[in-house]
Amino acid sequence: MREILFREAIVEAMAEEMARDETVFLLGEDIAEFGGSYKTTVGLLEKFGRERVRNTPISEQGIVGAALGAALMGLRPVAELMYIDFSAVAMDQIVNQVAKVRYMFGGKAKTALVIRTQGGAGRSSAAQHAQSLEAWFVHVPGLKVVMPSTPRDAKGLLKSAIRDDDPVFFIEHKLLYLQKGPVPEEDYTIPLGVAEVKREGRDLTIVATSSMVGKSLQAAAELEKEGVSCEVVDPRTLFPLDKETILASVRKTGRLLITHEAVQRCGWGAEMAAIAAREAFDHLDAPIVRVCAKETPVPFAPKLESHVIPNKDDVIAGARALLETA
Amino acid sequence: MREILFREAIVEAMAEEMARDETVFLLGEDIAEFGGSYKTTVGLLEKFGRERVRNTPISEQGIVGAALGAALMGLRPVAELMYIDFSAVAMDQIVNQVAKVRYMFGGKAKTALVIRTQGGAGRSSAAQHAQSLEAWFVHVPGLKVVMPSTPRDAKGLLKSAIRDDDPVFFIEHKLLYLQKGPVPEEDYTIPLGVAEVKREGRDLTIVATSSMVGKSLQAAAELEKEGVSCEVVDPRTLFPLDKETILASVRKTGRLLITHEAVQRCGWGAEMAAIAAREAFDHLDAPIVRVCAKETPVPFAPKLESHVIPNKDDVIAGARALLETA
Amino acid sequence: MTELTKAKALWIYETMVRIRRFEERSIELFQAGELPGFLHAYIGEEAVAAGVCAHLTPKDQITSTHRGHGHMVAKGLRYEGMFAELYARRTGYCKGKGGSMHIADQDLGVLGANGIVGGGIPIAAGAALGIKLKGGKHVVVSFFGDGASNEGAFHEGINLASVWKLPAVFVCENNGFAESTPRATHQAVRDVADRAKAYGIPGVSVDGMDPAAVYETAGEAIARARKGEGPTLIEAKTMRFLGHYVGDPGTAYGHDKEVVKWKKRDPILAFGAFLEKKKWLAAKEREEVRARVNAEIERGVEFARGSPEPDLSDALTDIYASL
Amino acid sequence: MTELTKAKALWIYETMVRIRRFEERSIELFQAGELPGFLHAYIGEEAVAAGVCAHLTPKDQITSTHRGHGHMVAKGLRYEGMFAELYARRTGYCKGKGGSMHIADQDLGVLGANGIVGGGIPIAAGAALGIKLKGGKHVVVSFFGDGASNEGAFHEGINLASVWKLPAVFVCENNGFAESTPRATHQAVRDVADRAKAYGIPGVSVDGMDPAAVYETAGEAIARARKGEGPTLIEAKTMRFLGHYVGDPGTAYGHDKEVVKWKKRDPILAFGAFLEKKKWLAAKEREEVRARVNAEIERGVEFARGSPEPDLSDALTDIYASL
Ligand SMILES: Cc1ncc(C[n+]2csc(CCOP(=O)(O)OP(=O)(O)O)c2C)c(N)n1
Ligand SMILES: Cc1ncc(C[n+]2csc(CCOP(=O)(O)OP(=O)(O)O)c2C)c(N)n1
Ligand SMILES: [Mg+2]
Ligand SMILES: [Mg+2]
Repeated sequence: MREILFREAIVEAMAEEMARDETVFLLGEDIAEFGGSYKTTVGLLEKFGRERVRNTPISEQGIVGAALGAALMGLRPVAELMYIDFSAVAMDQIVNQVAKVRYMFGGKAKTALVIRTQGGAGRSSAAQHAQSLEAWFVHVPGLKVVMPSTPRDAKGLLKSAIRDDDPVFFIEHKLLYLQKGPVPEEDYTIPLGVAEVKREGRDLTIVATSSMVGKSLQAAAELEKEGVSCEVVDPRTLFPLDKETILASVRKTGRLLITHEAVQRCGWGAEMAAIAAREAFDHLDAPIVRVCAKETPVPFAPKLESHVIPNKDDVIAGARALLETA
Repeated sequence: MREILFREAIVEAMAEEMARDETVFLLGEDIAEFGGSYKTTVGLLEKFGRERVRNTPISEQGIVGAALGAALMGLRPVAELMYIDFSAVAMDQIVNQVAKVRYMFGGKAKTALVIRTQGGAGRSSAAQHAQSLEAWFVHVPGLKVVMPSTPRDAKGLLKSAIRDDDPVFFIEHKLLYLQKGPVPEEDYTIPLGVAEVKREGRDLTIVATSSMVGKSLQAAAELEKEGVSCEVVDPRTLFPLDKETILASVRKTGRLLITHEAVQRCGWGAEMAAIAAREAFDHLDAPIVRVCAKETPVPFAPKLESHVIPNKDDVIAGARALLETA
Repeated sequence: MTELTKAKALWIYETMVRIRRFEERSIELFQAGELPGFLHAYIGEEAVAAGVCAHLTPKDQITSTHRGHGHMVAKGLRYEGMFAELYARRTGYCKGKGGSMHIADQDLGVLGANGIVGGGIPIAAGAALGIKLKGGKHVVVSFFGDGASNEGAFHEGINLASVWKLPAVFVCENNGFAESTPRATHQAVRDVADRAKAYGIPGVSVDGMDPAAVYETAGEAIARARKGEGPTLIEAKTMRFLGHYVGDPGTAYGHDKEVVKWKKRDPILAFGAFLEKKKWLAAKEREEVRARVNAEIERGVEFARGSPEPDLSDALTDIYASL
Repeated sequence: MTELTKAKALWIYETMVRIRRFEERSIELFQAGELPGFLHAYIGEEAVAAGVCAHLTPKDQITSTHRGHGHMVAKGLRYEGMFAELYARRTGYCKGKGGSMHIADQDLGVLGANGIVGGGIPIAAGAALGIKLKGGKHVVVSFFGDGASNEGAFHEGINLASVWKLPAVFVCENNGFAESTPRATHQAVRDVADRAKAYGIPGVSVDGMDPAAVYETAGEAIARARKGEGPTLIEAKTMRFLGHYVGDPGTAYGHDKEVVKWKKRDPILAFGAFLEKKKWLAAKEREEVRARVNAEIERGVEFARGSPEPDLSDALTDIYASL
């Protein structure tokens, strides 16, 4: 299968959906000529024109509100928030408006929209450009939350998100954009709410999101050499969550390590741990381990940044600790 | 001991701290003549004047930003956000500015400020005036998060929060304002980061926050009649969290029920459950139970609202289920 | 110029009465303990909703506020569904899940009241964008208060509408207060309409107690929007005759004094007199309007009272379109 | 009127050179791979920072932006600490935890660069409030871009400063672009200064390539603020000579064409010529300035290079004052 970059997969997904459905359009900062800060809209202005690829003022509340208004009129906007950190500026529109109008209006509201954004650390972008805030959005009924880890997943999930009738908060990781991977040439989608076992294993289950999937696979490969067999499960969508796939793995291995780039406290891993501790209680042979960012704003210094963000070795260390406990 | 209303305790805390320290001042919407939407600043304009009790325009970003700027100049602002739901409007200032400046600036920043707000359901205020969003703020390194459940705690904790050199997000529950309770007349504070066992018991531990503390105590009283002895622990501050007190209780009882008014998924209870499942793994005799709001925006209809918000009976049911599992 | 025909004038008059009576009855019901939650009454400001909405078709859209009943009535929502919503009944516009602050009906072009001050403004811009992208000729009117004009959402929403020349009209109902905060202490600008200058769009102040003036001003702005010439900011100077919410006496912050002079300009009385002078509506006919509206009101209340409460299972529907 | 004395003029000139050289050197170091993260160069806009900060004492405060190095240099921050910060060293102004977008030093009145566009504006209002409440005579200057003036934070922050008559000056560095987005497509207003009308405060446009003009305009605004007469919005029309960030050629969105004519008005060259004509600074003395600055630059770079990296344990300090 041909291999393309993650960011190219994102572009393709939008291009295909825009070609397929003329109600799909894009809005965001610097997505037109510039092709987006991380080149995720390159070429779309040329293909679809200025009406459907709309540069906005720097107005995140405006962007999300406009997406919602247009959705209510029957369009399918895909809004880009340049960094997930800036979602804080638009939080009212995302949480109090987008997520709730369907319910508040008694079901009579069209809210088919996607908010695409980009998060995560690893580029020395410091505390306001490197957060992982997915837990906030999972905590909000009315939103769906997607975090793809491969080009193939990114494309298939984004296409599903655009076709979905609910608001989808779609989080891409800045370090993944330049990762290459196989992506089918033919039209395909990946349904929201379906996890994928990225690697099968027997001894422990690693549930990893976004950038931590790749690091976990590397960790699993190293652990394999020591005779440890890890199963790596990528939920892909944090809500709706495919609990069955994840819990089946946990029941099989009896040990669970959860890893994400967000800080540990009140991160999504807490929810995952709480679910597993409850629903696989009798199958757990050891306490659940979480491998997450240290509890600090993200520092600028690369040395400190890579210290606070979990890496392959942290996953390996976590796995070893998990295997050592009775 | 004399008894006063929760909201009076709040007023007293601010009045005393303002008298004690002239750098303390208040800002927020309708806090002056009006005395605040929930009457938590009544009489303070008269006592301290318009410079120190400042009505603001409806500008939540402005309010929090102004509090931060003033704090940087060495003042101790207490900003009020009328509803926690409106913190979404100010989220950037709270999370990207207030919480992070100390760290981003390498420690050289004065950020002694309090953001007081009011949350929770129970008054048919519908989806945008009834949320419980504490988990968002606990997820943000740099913030401290307080949720008092009694007039005495409210006063003592608010005084500590105002004296604290870090930004404190202080969440009051709208239904608690009219609850009466004993409050010492003499000057006292309650330190942040210290949980309180509100009721001792042997069979199970209920960790409850804010409005759920009272409901849990009622549940415990009823369960007592059935011969079930519940220990009710109120963390009071969600960050810093007094894990020791909570875990000591869990290790003693072997069973843990966590209850809060926020929706379950990615709520603070997830973190609590993950901590307990890890740090008291060998002491847990049954899977942890969470009794939380159903996963929906808060409905307007009183019948539906009281259905989705956990009540005493839900706590009792949860406790029974917890006791029935092996 | 938009001429006020007799038919329109009568529609406006009756609409104002319909709003007033809806509010008066709601307040009674609320005070009798029949309605949960809280209410923000529109009484005194009727000329704005009626004067603006007189130009709108069901396909034109509005966004509204916490003080939204007037807009809803003027936009054609029915008493039955509105009362049912206030009663938290299943037959309400939002099945009892939204309540006073969230009434909405997309079929009639109401994109929702809103509990977040200023929250509807960017949504209105977006709806106008949606209309533009679909090639429609409809417009979006966004109502909001003087207090709301200090929110960032106001700034971002109107700026967006202005750079994209969207078919939107922004109507600031300047009643001089944001809850208890008098306008002079929450903004230093002379007229809210001056804020239009920040977006390079027309800004007009109009007497919000005079429905004919509102009708004319709104007509021009809406015509501009329909022609693709972009948004307008209208400031209607008006006054709520009651406190911020039902139960607020307005005494703590000088509203009680301020309102006295405004009440002398009650839009329903004044416009009634105007219509009488024009010989478009005699005193007797005014009584007929009132009687007709009252009957309708009672039908609405009865409908609501007789409607079922939601089922518990309704609490968990309408969160997602599909899962 | 604020007269530009020789001493001030020379200070402004040298400050502009100091900014320019800092940026040029940083870019070299960045392109050589010595600096992590990313950089937004201030080159071309020096007249604004220098002309404004010429009026400020260390106790006066500023808030700055992602494009903040110029403001820092003008406000008196030292090369050592600035380079050390860009190098992510422990001796940097933020101990290497902040980087280019978060340089701050409260001792010198810098409340921080800011990675959030518009984020500093409400903070500036708050700092001005703090000064006012403490009875000080200092002022706060908030720098931000044309793009930032579309953020809600701009609206809320300035409105607050205006109703409270705070000692603040808001300086919009209008360089005609927000990243790749030309001003005409992100705002329809003619001059950003017109936005002052929304707050009932003075708004002034000034030639941001002319430090003398900036100095004069800023002087009046700052004097007003010090006298307790409230805030002013200044718009300085200027241009960044380079792309949005170091590495952006600016070709995709017409910046490359636009910049050509602006470069002819290079503020350092033009002001140098002006000073020469005034006989305040001969060509030879300009070279001396340059040499002095270069030497200082190299000391700064050497200091940074020789400074230790942070310890891993530093990652977890400075989050809280106490726990
Ligand atoms: C974001 C937000 N902040 C504050 C409030 C609380 N609040 C509700 S109505 C109101 C006053 C609104 O004033 P204005 O916009 O002038 O409308 P009016 O009530 O006068 O019609 C306030 C502060 C809110 N609902 N939303
Ligand atoms: C809230 C927020 N939105 C978007 C960005 C991304 N961003 C950084 S700089 C910039 C352009 C800023 O334009 P302007 O304010 O004119 O300043 P300039 O770069 O021209 O100096 C943008 C969009 C950001 N940092 N913060
Ligand atoms: Mg008002
Ligand atoms: Mg710019």
